[in-house]
Parts: sequence; C-alpha cells; structure tokens
Amino acid sequence: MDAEIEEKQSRSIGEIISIVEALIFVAGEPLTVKTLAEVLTEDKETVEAAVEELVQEYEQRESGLQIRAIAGGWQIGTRAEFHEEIRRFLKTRPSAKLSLAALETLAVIAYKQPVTVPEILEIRGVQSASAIKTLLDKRLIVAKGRKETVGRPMQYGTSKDFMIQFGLKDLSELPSIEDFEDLIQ
Amino acid sequence: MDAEIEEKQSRSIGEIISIVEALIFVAGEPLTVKTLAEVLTEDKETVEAAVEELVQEYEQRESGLQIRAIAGGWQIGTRAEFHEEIRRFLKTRPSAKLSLAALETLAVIAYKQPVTVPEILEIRGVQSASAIKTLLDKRLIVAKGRKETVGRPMQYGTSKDFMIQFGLKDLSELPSIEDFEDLIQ
Amino acid sequence: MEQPTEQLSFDFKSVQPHIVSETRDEIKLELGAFAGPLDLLLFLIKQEQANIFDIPIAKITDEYLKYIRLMKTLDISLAADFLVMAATLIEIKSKMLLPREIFDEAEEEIEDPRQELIDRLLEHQKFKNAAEMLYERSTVEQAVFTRGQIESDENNLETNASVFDLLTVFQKILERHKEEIKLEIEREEMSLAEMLKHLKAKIFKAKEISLHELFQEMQTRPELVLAFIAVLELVRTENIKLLQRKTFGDVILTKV
Repeated sequence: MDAEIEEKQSRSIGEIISIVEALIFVAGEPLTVKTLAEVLTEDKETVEAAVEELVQEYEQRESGLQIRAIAGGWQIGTRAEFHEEIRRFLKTRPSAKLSLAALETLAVIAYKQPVTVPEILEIRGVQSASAIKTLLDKRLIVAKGRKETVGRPMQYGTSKDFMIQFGLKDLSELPSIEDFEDLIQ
Repeated sequence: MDAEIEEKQSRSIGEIISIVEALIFVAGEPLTVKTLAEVLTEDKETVEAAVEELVQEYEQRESGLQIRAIAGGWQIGTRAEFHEEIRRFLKTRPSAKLSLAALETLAVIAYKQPVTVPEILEIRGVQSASAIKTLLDKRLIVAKGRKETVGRPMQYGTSKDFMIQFGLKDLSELPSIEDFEDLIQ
Repeated sequence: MEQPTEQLSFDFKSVQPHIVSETRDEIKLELGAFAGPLDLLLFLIKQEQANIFDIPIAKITDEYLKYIRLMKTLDISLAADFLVMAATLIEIKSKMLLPREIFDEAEEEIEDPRQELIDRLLEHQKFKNAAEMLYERSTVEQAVFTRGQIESDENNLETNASVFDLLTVFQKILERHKEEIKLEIEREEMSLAEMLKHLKAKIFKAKEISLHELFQEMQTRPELVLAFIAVLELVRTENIKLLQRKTFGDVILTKV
C-alpha cells in the first residue's frame, strides 16, 4: 500500500497524460474525469489538466484520432474527415460472424454434402431456410443440382470460398469424428 | 472512380500518416500493409514509410500507446509499463496461465509444425491429447491438413492468435530451437 | 485489491513433487509438474548430479521405479507412458550388464544402449526450454492491452469459426438427433385412416395445399409414403384434384 502511494507521488505530469491516454484507449466508452482520478488516485484538477493537454496534443500533431468530450466523459475516436477511407476499409473486412444456426447448417452441409433442404431439416430438427440464404450470400455454399426424388429438391454443397476460409486443401481434410475422439480419449 | 484517383493524388504524406493511424485504430486486430495500401490506393512503399513514421512519432512523444508489428500486421496497444493502472481500471487479473503440459505441447507444435499427434508424443514422451484439446479451444493452434502417411493423421500448427498472444511479428521471430541446447547442464 | 493468481509462476528449473495439502487434487497438481516420464527422468538425473551423457542407469532406474511406486501409493492414476519408460529403463539396464566382448567381435562401433534415451532427453530438454521462453513471452504480452469496443465493431465481427468448430457443432446436432430418433421410435405411427382424416381436415381449412410443403412436413419415411397414398386416395374418392399452374411449378392439392 505504502509503496503504491509513493509510486503515485512520483508520477510526472507527462506520465499522468500517458496513463490517461492508455485508459481512455482501453475503455472504449466515454470515461469520466471522476473515474480517471479514482484509478490514478490523483485529484480531479490534475486529471482535468492532463486530459486538456492530451486533447491539444492530438490536435497539434494532426493525428488521425481525436479525444472528444462525449456524454460527460472522454473518448478516443477517428477524425470525421477520414470517414470515407474508414468506410471503405470496413467494407473490405470479412463478413460478419456466423450465427449458431448458420454454423450448424454449414456443418451439416459440409459433412453431408450434397444435401437437400428437407434432409438438413431432418438432421437439424429445425427450419434452416434463412441460414441457407445467409450461407449462399456469403458464398460459403453453392447449389449442386437437383436430387431425383419427390419434389426434386435442390442440393447444396460447400464452395471454394469455404475451403479457402477454413484453410482446407480438399474435403478429406475436414476433421472426422474419429480425429476428435482421439483428442477426448 | 476519377474523383477517387484525384483525391488520392492530392494527399500529403501527413494526411496518409493520419489515415493510417485511424485505420489501424478502427481495425483493432493487426492490420497488414497490404490492406492499408489497398484501402488508401497508395503503393506499399508509401504506406510502409507512413507506418514507420507513425511508430517513431508515438515513441518520441512518449505516448501511453504504441504501434507494434504483430502477426504480420500493425496494431495499437498500450505501453506495457502502465499495466497496473489499466488492470486496476478494467478490474481484470492476468488470465489463467497455460499448464506446463500445454506450454510444452505448444512449443513442440510451434517448432515442428505441421506436426501430428504421434510426432508430438514421440518428442514429449507422453500422451498430449488433452493439452492439444486445450490449445484448440484457446485457438492457439489450428488443424493444418492431413499428413499423407498411414492413417492420414491430422496435422497441427500455430494460429494467428498464437502470434498475437505471444507478441510475435511472424514465426521467424521465434529463437532457433538449437539455441536452447546449451542450457543443458 | 487483486487476489493472488494461482499458478502465476512455474519454477521450471526445479520441479519437485511435494504434497501441498491433503486434498487429492493438490497432490495431482504438484506431481503434474512432471508432465511426462522424460521430465521425471531429467529431474532424477539432476538430483543425482549425474552427467546426462553418462547416465548411471542402474541408480536412475531404481530411483525412477521408487517414484512410480510412490505415485501408486498416493493413488495417482499413472499414465501408461510412465510404465513404458520403466520398461525401457529396465531393458537398457540389462543390456548394460551384458559383457562387452560379445559385441566387440562384430568390429563395429558399438552403440551405447543409452544413446537413444540420451537423444530423446536432449531433444525433450530443448522443448522444455522453449516452453519456458513462451511462458515468459506471454507474461510480457499480458501487460499490453488493446482498445476497447467501439461502435463499428458490432457490425463487423470477423468470421472466426475453425474446422473444429464445424465438427463440434456437427457432433452436437448428431447427439440431439439421436435423442429425437429415440422419441420417434416410441411414438406410435400414424395409420392410413388417420392420415386421410388429417389431410381432409387440412384441405378443408386451407382450400389448397402445396404437395411440396405437405411432403416436407412428414417426419419419417413411412409417414411420407402414407401421405402419398392418402393424396391418391383423396383424389380418387373425394372432390379433390391435383393441379399444376405452370410447367415444373408446384403441384397443388385443391378442393373442387
């Protein structure tokens, strides 16, 4: 405890500014001066001065980021003028995480392909129409012709994109239940 | 399209640095120079120079943050020396460490990848199934296809998460396994 | 204030089994430091201050067997690998006892019976040291934090499922399915009369039924066959007919 207080008193203003910056960065949501003061065990005035200094610093060096007062706290964010580039970047990112329903449907298709919607329904026990649409949109599965049976339903299988995304050379590289059992023992 | 090219040509180096900073911030996970160059429609050399400049800038102003090369890309993180204050704020403890068995298995996989379960057994002298399961669950290792040998066993290698969690720029940054030899008695 | 974190540090250089408390788990944890028989051997060699290139095999074998007996009395389930190593040691020990002359006649460089074991120990030691390096790296890395969640994260999570997630998910479905099959077996199957009744009620209510949808509803093969026969029966006996509005379109069951 004593050591901590000693350490605190030996902090330079530069150090306080650096820690404030790091804390605002990890918080994500707006961080109040009160919280900052508590974590640092410094008084509010010192913290306020540090934040002001930090805001100025970001402005002066024309950073791509800014420290903004928002909802009663301080938050780090990108400068508005770069919104175009940021939007372009966000669009290039891999598409959103698969829902459990989509992942389940994908698993059934991967292991049972070629497989029809009624067959997927039978295995999963729930309707998979929207999951299938999601997987088609993400190009993880493709239609593989119709099955010669009542209603001639469409059959689905995994795509080349699926192999790339899951790092598979060919379908035989999918782990089998046996591989898994070895691990569980 | 033309408007875009025009805009690109009018960017100053300072602007490029700022946008690179904003993009690395938004990405969260390590961002490659390749992606940066694509989003900015600038050549790789320009982007590389901008990143280098940015890294220097962060160091010189003794920021609470640092720009680090990790897992083949660039990422913003806090400076290690402030971990106590950050942990106090996030109210987290260092996460549970891997067991000795898991760490040893991870070392074998990191240096011998791609490597099969029997090969790991040979080096460790002990069944490693549960350690491998732990490492898969923690996403530190991934399946890397099958080995074309009797039984076509699954091969394992380290993941991107491994590089992130162990602070590696790339696998070549690991010290050579022979360097560990002279430590014996 | 932070609670002391468990297992915060490993003493890689001197792993020594000792009982910390009386609960069985604790004993396991401490002995667990010997991740395998090679670790135990390295420890014994060190304890004897022996040279790894010239292992006093008789002494080390005795010590090794003593530890195995200790573990057994502590009721710790021994991995088979420990026993395999015990057998290997005994074999090397007996080979060492054989007079050298027998081999000398072959006029070849005689390999030390211990050589293979020495190689394995050296190889293993390298990876133990590498594990220690990884441990140190991760400790340093845990002092660096990345940014908190921002708005754009929520819409842009990366696909981070691996092939093992696919397998795990698939296995869960199969297990779930197994239970359902059990239930189905117990359920009494519909008779043709019941199916006819069911269909008539349905068509009376809906006026039109898509055959495609009707067949999809059927849970089992026998039900599907029953439904098919029932449709034919209804068309034959009731004022119900089948029609197809366009080529290759859906076949519809409709009341006249």
